[in-house]
Amino acid sequence: MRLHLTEEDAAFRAELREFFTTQVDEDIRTAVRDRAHLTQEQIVRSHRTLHAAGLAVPHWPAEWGGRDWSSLRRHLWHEEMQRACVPPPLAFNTSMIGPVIAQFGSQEQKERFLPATANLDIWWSQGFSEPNAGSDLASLRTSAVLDGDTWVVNGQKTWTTLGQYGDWIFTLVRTDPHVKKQAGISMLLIDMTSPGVEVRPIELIDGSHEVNEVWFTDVRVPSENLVGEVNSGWTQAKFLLGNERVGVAPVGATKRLLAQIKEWATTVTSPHGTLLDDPFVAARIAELENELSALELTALRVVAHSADGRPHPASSVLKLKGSELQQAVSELAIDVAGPGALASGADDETSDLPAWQRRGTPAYLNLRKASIYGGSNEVQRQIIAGTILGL
Amino acid sequence: MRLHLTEEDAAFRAELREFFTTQVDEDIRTAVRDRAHLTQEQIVRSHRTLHAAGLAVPHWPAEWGGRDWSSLRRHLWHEEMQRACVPPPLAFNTSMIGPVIAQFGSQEQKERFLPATANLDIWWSQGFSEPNAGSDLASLRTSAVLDGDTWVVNGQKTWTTLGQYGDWIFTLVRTDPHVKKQAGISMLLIDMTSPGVEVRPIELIDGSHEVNEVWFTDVRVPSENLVGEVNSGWTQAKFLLGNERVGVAPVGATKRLLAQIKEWATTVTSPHGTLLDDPFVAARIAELENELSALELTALRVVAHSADGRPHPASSVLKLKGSELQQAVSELAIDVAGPGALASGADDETSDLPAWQRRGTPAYLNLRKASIYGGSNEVQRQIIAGTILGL
Amino acid sequence: MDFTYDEEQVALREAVRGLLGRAYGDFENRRRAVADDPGYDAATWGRMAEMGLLALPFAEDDGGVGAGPVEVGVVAEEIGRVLAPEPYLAAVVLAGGLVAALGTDEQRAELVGGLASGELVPALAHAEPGSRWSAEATAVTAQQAGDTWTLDGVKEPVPFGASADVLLVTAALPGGGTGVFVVDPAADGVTRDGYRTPDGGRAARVHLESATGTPLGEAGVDRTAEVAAAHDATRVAAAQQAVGAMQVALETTAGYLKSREQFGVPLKTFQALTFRAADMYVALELARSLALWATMVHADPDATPEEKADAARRAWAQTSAAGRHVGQEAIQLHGGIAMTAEYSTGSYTAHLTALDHLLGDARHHLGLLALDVAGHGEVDPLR
Amino acid sequence: MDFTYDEEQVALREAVRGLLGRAYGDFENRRRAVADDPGYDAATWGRMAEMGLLALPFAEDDGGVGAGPVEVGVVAEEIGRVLAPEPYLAAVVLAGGLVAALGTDEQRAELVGGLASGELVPALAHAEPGSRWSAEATAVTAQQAGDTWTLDGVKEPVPFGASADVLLVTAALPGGGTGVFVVDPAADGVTRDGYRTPDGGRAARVHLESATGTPLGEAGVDRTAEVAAAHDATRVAAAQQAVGAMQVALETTAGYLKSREQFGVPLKTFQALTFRAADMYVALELARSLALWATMVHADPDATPEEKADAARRAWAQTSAAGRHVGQEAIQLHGGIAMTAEYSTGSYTAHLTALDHLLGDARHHLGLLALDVAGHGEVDPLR
Repeated sequence: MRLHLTEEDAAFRAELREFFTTQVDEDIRTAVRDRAHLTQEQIVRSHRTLHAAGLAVPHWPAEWGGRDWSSLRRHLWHEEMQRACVPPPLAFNTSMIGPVIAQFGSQEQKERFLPATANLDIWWSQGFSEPNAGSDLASLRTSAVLDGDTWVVNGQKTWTTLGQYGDWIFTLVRTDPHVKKQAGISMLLIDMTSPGVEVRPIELIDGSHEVNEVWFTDVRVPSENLVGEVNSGWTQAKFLLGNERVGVAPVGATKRLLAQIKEWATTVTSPHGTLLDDPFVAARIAELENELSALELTALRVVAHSADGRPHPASSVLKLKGSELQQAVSELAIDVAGPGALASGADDETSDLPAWQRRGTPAYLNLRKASIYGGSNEVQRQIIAGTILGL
Repeated sequence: MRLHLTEEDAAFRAELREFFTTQVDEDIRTAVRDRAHLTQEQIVRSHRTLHAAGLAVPHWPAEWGGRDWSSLRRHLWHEEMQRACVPPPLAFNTSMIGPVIAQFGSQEQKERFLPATANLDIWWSQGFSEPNAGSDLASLRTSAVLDGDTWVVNGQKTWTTLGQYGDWIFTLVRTDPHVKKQAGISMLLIDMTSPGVEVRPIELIDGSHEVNEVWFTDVRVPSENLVGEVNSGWTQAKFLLGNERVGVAPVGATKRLLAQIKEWATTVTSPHGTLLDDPFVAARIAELENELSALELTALRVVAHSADGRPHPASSVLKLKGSELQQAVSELAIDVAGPGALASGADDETSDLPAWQRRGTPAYLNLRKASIYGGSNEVQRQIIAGTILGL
Repeated sequence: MDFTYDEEQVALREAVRGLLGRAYGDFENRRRAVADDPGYDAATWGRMAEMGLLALPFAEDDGGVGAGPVEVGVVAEEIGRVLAPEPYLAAVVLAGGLVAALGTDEQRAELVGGLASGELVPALAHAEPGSRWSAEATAVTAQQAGDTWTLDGVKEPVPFGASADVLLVTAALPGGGTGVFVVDPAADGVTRDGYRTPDGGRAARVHLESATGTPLGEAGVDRTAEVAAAHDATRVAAAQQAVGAMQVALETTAGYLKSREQFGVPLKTFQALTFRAADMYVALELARSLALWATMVHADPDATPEEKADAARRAWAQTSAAGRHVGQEAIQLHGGIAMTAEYSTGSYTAHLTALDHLLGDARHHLGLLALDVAGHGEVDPLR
Repeated sequence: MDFTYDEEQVALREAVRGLLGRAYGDFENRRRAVADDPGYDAATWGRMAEMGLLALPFAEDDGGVGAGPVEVGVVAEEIGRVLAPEPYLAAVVLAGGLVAALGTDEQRAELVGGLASGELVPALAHAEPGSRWSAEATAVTAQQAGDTWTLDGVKEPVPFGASADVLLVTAALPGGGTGVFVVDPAADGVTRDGYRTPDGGRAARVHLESATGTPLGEAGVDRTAEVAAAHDATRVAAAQQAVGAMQVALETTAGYLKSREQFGVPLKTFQALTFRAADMYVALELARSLALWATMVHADPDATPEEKADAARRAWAQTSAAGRHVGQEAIQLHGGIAMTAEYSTGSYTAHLTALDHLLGDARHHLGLLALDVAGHGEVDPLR
């Protein structure tokens, strides 16, 4: 039992804090702090700043840019990034396909893709979900049929986040329709400029365009773009989905938002003084702060027990509680915003209301997704009940 | 749409209020107000006071003492009783077996039992639940085998509330083990002084003795004590269990307790003045008051739509929310009691703490049952999802 | 006490349901209507006028039909069921209610008459940046010079403020208190910037710089109480609107659980989901009871302003909390599909949230109710 | 930062688990132990003394073994797992902690030494009718005449106050502040009335009428801070005790869902139940994290009293709320069986509730935390 970081870890944290708060461009950090949408250019610029300093893919194999950090250091890295309003490196590249290629890819695939993936020269999109599958990923229908040396792909993917910026997409496709559903799946890398690939935007309830449908019509993909063995895709998918140990709960960003809400609350008058003096608002903040501390400490406990590379089953606790608290804090933000939360369509030119009030409701609505995607909270409860409690 | 009671209903209510607050003995009403346990004698005395005034079995057929009131009047009767701290007439007699005998019993059974039941000359107990059945009532195993003119009963019932005071017990017994489980059940009335009937106390977590096991060993019951046809018991059971429309949610008693808590809170000092000035306590009270109003009005809506004698499916809403609020208010009571809630084992002789503080925790623990018995809240959700939402 | 509608009210409900069902029964129509300014369908508004819906709460002498809160509630619930984007609450209940309460004979004839006929849509410009559901105006001030009143300051957000034909502007009076002024939006010194609200509605910033205003009713009188009363009436109608929206959000969710398959079985096989749908039903029915009760209190000629304010607060606090619960669960029980603008459910959630921002959320109103718990014993809704 | 126990701590845990498992692994033994006064098993208390558990937190010079909050937490968690009724929190952590903090050399030698050896059980008489988890004494007053101090007033509820061999009594000092006095329960003017607490524990009213008390440590000094600190240390140990109790309540519930059949299938077939068990697990693990963290803060030699108080409050607020949740759900998921005294689960719920009354419930502590939210930005538990 030890409360304090070691001197080395404390120094590591201080160094990261210094870097994130001084070396990442201010316009980017301001946009994150103000809950604005980042442009594609900002995401790329931020990512490359991190990568140039060796901070984009620390968890990759050292050969491809990894840093061989302890789980604790990766946790500190992730938390300090959020605390400093630095957008994390693009997860599709660094947390999803990169580690899969490093683990399962051929030497040619590694050399071709990993450096470009690490530096965001290739923007990867994810092609897993399908319209009628929901949480039942294995029931996917997009098919790939071998024609000589080429896979011919037909089908539809959905919920492809930021697919409008994608250069390549990693997909799960059915390569054998005659076996048990998990057994006939492969992972295929597809150049999104290929003929027959079409990206259609999905408008979300907050008016944003962040997810897409991706349609494949007779898309021809060279067989060298298949990752690992044919029909082994379920293994890679499980590896990819289970790979998230660090950062599964956005504790740092939620803590930061809660601290910002306190500042905002001091600018709103209430019968008690400012809104931060309102006992109900203060009590709700106190409760959320405590829950977030408990979550952060739980993340540290989980991190400490996942050194063997397998996700701790308690990761489900982090995802479940993390999304609940993220949503609760976003809800508090609109309650503090009050009538100003109606002005979601206004901008600095058309409104006298502060940006944080105007942006509250779209963010609140958008974050309803947090308990749905990446394994819904129902799936997480199923995992906890089944894996941990044996029910 | 009409907000007000009619003049007649308002007068009816005023009359009841007058009666309950002046004609029911003060020692009984004080015991209810102070959350003390009532003695058997007090329960009987109160019941007979009501019956003498025609207020114990108003919902029975007029021939047997009923009053032919509207559903609204029965609602008002029930609420005013609770408001005045008058214990309702013994439910086993008036709400359970009485209406069943009146509906299904032979003329002989009616004449023999109904007047004595209405006046609590017979104290009835309920023998439905069995140790391994839980909410699955139909899987009961207590058997009755016909031997000439006599049923021979063997088996065990449990959760028999106040069975220690019982003169007779109405039971569900299996009279045909060879048919589908609901089809082989009969309702049998058993004199508890019969040889082979044994009542064993069950201690509850609050230390109280209010429920019992009842064991039957070769108990001989005259066949004339069977209600209705042989193997028709499930019909009578459904009638009995569905019979509760009025009073399914103890709104009046919960409202009264909440009002008492406010008074108690003013006797406790807090940094804000009294505990009622504490904004968290006040907010919780405001929320509970509002929920209770919503529940009370919902009960009135349900009452108005159950004139055909069948329970409105929304009765499940009343049971579900009613028990939740009953429990929430009992929890508030211990929070207001504070350290004094530790003194559950003390009495006026051994403690300087007020009785309401000492009695809070046993009541809180005891009321955990409210969401379990009489159809658990899980059963109620099942009914709502199935019957109302079609799920 | 009686919660049932009479025959005329049932007929009204059927007529409104027919009209709005034709307009917005297909959710795509609603999406189209809110896509372009003014954020609603003028033709539907016209048909609502023809049916007399816009005239419902007003006196016959003013061009109204002399109905009351019950009938308004019937309309509001139907609006909620299809999320009809027309500014019924904002124009008829809130702005119209204030004109009816305060206007001179001439003003009532012009404004109520115009509103009832569908020719003139008024908006109440009351909220100010920094204000929080208060009935008072402070940042916008009124100055008097002879018979002329001029207004200065910023009103925001003003529901449907950019497209309104006439603005009612509240302002701090020189002698204290809050006055209400009729302002021509085309007048000098009035600048309007409109934008979308999170639910596809519209609001605006109204900038006033020495803008001329005509007092609504007698000049120079503090109208805080009437502004508060108009908001309370709006809360009651909004409660019924929210009940209509929750009802459909729940029906849609239950329908989805029945029809949608996952892991080879319908979603309704998963008890954890159906139980949560049952809890949504409980929340809805409790809110409905308080909403109907508050409507009856407001329809009661003997009810005092305090009783009406209390009823509005209670009904809205309950409905607002239920709206959060039902809105959030409706999305969660659907999953991703409900996050899309094309599917209706998310818009119900957005609308239920937006109503909170217009009228004050549950926590705000419970906080106010909490200040008063010592002032009574039991709460007795039965009169 | 490291949440793992070292080898010695693991060995301690195994030893304690062995001892308490033998004593109370069969729940009937626990029922028997709490049935009669003093409400616990003197033989088990003796074995705990022999194992050195009662000496853990005290300095070796005082007869202790010089361990700290981590080791105390290990013991507390094991006590919680079997609901061992021995007065470890009350006597060792609370009363013992106060003696260690304030006592003179002689007092520490006598009282800590006696406590550690199991020969002498102290109790802290601090709560007063009307007080609410305050660190100050007001109703009981101390008067000085020469070297003699006399105490007057009523202390209640005093945990294990009727059977304690020595009482530590807090009292308002003539010059202001709260003093702590050692009182012989057999002395003139001391009357004790013992009774059961809701979880089978014991408490008492202690009536003092010109009872003689010896100042603990230097006479006449305000000890409010030390009384508060002793309660904070107790909250941290209680948090781990509650974690142990919740762990077993959850395990028992999960076991019941697995084994119990209804409608022909195991209860675990009902997803609505298993999901609620999952939520219990989440509540437990979050509480565990804050409890362990607070233990580390209390074990940190550099931590300030303010930091320790804050950590205790945070850990206990979380654990208390989790205890309500887990305790209530444990009963509900079982059904009727858990309402009976014979079955263990209800007693876990009762104990978790009783701890609230001893140390202040979640709402109380969140209210205090709320007063301070403006004083910091983010809460950063990582040091």
